[in-house]
Amino acid sequence: MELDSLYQEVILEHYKRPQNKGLLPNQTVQVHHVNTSCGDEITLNLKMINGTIAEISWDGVGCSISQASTSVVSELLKGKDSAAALAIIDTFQAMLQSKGSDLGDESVLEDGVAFAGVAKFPARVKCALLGWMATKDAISQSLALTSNVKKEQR
Amino acid sequence: MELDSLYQEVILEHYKRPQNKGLLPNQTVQVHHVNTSCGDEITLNLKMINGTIAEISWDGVGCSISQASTSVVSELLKGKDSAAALAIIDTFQAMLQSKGSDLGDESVLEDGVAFAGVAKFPARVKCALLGWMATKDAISQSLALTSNVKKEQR
Amino acid sequence: MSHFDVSAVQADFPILKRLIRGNNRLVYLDSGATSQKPISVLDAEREFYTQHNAAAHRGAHQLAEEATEIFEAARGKVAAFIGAKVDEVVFTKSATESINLVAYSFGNADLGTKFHIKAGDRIVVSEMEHHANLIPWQELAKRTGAELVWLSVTDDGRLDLSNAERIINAKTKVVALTHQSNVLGTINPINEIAKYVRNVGALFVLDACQSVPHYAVDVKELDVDFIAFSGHKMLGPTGVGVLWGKQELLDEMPPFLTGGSMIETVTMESASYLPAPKRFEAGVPNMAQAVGLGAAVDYLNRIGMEKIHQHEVELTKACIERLSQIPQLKIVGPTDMELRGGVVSFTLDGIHPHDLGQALDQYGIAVRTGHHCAWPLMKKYRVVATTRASLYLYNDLADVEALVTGVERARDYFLGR
Amino acid sequence: MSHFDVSAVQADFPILKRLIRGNNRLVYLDSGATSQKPISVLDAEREFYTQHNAAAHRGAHQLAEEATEIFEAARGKVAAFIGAKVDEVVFTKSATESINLVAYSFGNADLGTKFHIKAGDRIVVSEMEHHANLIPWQELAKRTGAELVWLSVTDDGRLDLSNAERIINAKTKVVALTHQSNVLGTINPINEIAKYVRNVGALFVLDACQSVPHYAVDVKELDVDFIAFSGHKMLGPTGVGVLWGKQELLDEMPPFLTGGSMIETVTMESASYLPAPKRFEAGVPNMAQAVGLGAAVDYLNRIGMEKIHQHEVELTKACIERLSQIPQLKIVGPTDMELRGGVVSFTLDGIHPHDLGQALDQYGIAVRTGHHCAWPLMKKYRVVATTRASLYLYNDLADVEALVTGVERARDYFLGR
Ligand SMILES: Cc1ncc(COP(=O)(O)O)c(C=O)c1O
Ligand SMILES: Cc1ncc(COP(=O)(O)O)c(C=O)c1O
Repeated sequence: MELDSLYQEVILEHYKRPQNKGLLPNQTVQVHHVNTSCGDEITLNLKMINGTIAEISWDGVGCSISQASTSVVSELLKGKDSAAALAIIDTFQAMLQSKGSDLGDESVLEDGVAFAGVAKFPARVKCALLGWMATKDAISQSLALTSNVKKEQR
Repeated sequence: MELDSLYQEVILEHYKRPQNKGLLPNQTVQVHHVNTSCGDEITLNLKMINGTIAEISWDGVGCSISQASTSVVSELLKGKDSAAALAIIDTFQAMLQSKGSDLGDESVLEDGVAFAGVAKFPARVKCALLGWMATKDAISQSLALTSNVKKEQR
Repeated sequence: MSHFDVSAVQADFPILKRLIRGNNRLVYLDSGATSQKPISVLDAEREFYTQHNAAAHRGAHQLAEEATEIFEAARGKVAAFIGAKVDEVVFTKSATESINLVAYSFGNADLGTKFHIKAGDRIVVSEMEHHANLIPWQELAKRTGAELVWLSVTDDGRLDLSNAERIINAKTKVVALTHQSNVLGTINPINEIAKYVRNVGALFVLDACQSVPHYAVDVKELDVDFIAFSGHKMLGPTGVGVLWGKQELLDEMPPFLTGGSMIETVTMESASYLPAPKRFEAGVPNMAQAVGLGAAVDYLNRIGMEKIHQHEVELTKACIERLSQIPQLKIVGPTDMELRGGVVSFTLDGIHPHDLGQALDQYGIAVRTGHHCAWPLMKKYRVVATTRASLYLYNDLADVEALVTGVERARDYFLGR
Repeated sequence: MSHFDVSAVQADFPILKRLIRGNNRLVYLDSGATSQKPISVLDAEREFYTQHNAAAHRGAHQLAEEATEIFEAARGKVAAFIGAKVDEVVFTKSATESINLVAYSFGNADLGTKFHIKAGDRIVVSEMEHHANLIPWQELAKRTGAELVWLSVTDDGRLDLSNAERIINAKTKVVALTHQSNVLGTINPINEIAKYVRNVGALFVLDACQSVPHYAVDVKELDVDFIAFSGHKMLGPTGVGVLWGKQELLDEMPPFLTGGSMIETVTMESASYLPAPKRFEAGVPNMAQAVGLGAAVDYLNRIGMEKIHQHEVELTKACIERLSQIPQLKIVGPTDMELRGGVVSFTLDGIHPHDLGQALDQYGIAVRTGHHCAWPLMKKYRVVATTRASLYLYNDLADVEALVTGVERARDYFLGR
């Protein structure tokens, strides 16, 4: 049944027990993203140490897809450096925009491949991307911060 | 042929030899009317003496229908008092808006009945009415003038 | 439930034969967003295009004459439908344009005219407005320096009129309200509110998007100055809306869109404008859509607005009763049928509306989920979003049953695992 | 004359089989006002309504998904047709709305932004503008205190660029011009004029109503900032127009119509807006009409814009040659085919265009008579009105012959008696 192809067990697991939910202090960057078509909101704290993602914590309201996918990204990118993290996000985004032709590389996306089925439901793609786009935004902002600091030091 | 039912001989006669064309001085009221959908324009001078139409003269550019019908009204209403003139104008207007069911009363409208055929061409009704509506407007204005004068005299 | 033959009505709407997500019958419960169209509306548009298409009001040839006549006949039908004079009906592209038209026209009005809005003036809306009847007024307030103030909603989904006299005060120039909430289903007591509006001499703009399609609305009985509604929510084509306004107001208001067919004279420097409705219909109009809307009005009249309303009231009653039996379900909006239309919003504990809507879709049931373009109302009720079922003449009790069963199945799917 | 099979094209347009005023074949020479529609456009609209109708961008159910996809695919087709990026294509209700959108958006712009217009600024138009590209600028000038200035036309119907550098001066913020005159047929040298516009850093708005339907227009080649055109003049439905704008401009411009589906967040006090194109598409969009326009673009592409243009050039040439043989007839506009489209205006000594048009209609020939929404141009050429024949892909030499014969018959009818 198609509903199961969308709501994979892994997704419902993350939805019921979201990882890294609850904002942690001392973030490098905080971002707030909204899904303008449904009203779902997310606040995400990113902590970078020496160019590496030390911590992603988040809070917000949303559907199972957006909550679960934020949980997944917050786990997956921990310990990755910015470049690697951005590359993974791009891979995820490509999978979701493939309309179902790209099933995702589990060695890269891990639990993220569970969202491959979302690509067949265009109205839900934004849900699955909400946390990932917030993370991407946060990483970009932290990079901008670092380069500003560097510029000031020069 | 239907074209002849529109362009009656009488109409083409008036078009070629329009009556009262060329503005005469000493008017009681001057009005300027425009057919907004085609750009035809008419200026009309009305001279009232003791509540009676002494003179209608006019100038302007327009199609055969509007020129001929202005020629007709300028002849027809000469010597009539305001009330009678307005009643005749209403009769003419009713004929034109009848979509062809009202063929007009020749004893009232005289040459004006030649325009009965115009009623079947909705886009041309405005042409046939241009001079008549200008005359109606001029009569109303002259009545307003008179009643103002009367008020002032009281 | 025998106000009219619903299955005969259903047969007029080809889309209802579609199968959804495999092999499910389409249960269309999203007419509040847009309604489906009967064949007669599509045929009217096609006949216009294949027999009479030409630029109305712009040509003297036979097709142009016919196009003009058919287009104006559609205006006549719409006017009769709402009890208006024919020249009071302005065709726009949508209710959204209709409301913006009024707001921009007011913004264009010269100082000293009754439409002019300035700093110190007040514009009143409500917390239950659709964005289309909120943001244009926010923007007008911003442009003019006027103050935007609003009536609140009560916990049970009604307009709070306890402080209406303080809100609608002497400074108030415009009151813009919805006739029926597209989220709560609440029908507002317009005649009662009109008294406050008249007391202070303000202009009253009514968003009739959710009322005109569903029950008889007569502008002579409503004591308002303008009403706005959309064709696509009342069996008509997309791309056509209506603004009704009192003739003496429309004729005095400055134009909004300017261009061809709305002018009296034009020089390089300036232009003067025709009276309404032409003044507000610049350009070659949406003729086929207006004609389609005329056919939609014919269709609604053939069934009868009173019967349609009775039918919807009974369905809605059943819908609310049956849904209320689901323990985890909460209705957002009035639960009695007093001053209430056929829109039922609800939340389900532990299941986000997006997920619920997705599951329902899987069973063939089309509902709307989200903020319904009434975001401030969501915040007021402290919900992210709701699920909304909206009913129309082609729905029946089987549709209501399908919804209830669907909600239960979805609940078990998400909460049972 | 074998660029494509014209009779096969004619067979796609059911209205061409109509008989006029009794038993005359319809000779439709009024495509400049509105074009006829091929069956494929009508079928595309019908298929949308009977299979996929739902509110695009507003639902998660299957129909809403399909409606969104089909609507956005239509945007893609239009974008490809004019060489634009997909997000640069805004669906409006008409070219008139498109131009008003730009003028109002500029009027809404904050001081200090590049769109803000103020007293002392200059807006430049031309004497050959359609009212739709003149009055919105008059009104904007009036609202902002800016000065409206114009380029003249020469006696042979060309834009007079001899003083362009003085007219388009450093104060100039906007230049709004027509690509092709709807009266004269003149095609303006846009790239040449763009140099003047770029020199002073002004924004360039092009009215492409009479060009996009008739020959290949690529926005990357035209050095302009905005183009506006209407669907109904290019085989599409009524009720849909297009505004193209450079992405970086559209994304910075303030919105025009406000309401649903164009917002980012909304509170009672204020709203923030999505990027283009959504920013400019408030409300449930004219979905079926956009889809119909997509099908029209498919149709035009199937024939090929280059071939359509060649066909029209040959017909126009024949039309001008044959008409010029009538001694009483004067062409208003260029008589050579250099930078000239398929619109032929003329006057006939001693016969008013209304009378001529009426007679032609009696013979089944549909032409436009009047000021063609270009009243200042009429005054310039000291004519009350003209008769205009406008050609399109479904016209053929027989239509041109019918026109010429018709004009001669009409002349004899009025002048012979
Ligand atoms: C050159 C030109 N500009 C603008 C328009 C206005 O187009 P519409 O009436 O479709 O908005 C027209 C057609 O009427 C036109 O020919
Ligand atoms: C109450 C209400 N007002 C305004 C609108 C806007 O209508 P449209 O999008 O057709 O312009 C809607 C529908 O979306 C509505 O439900």
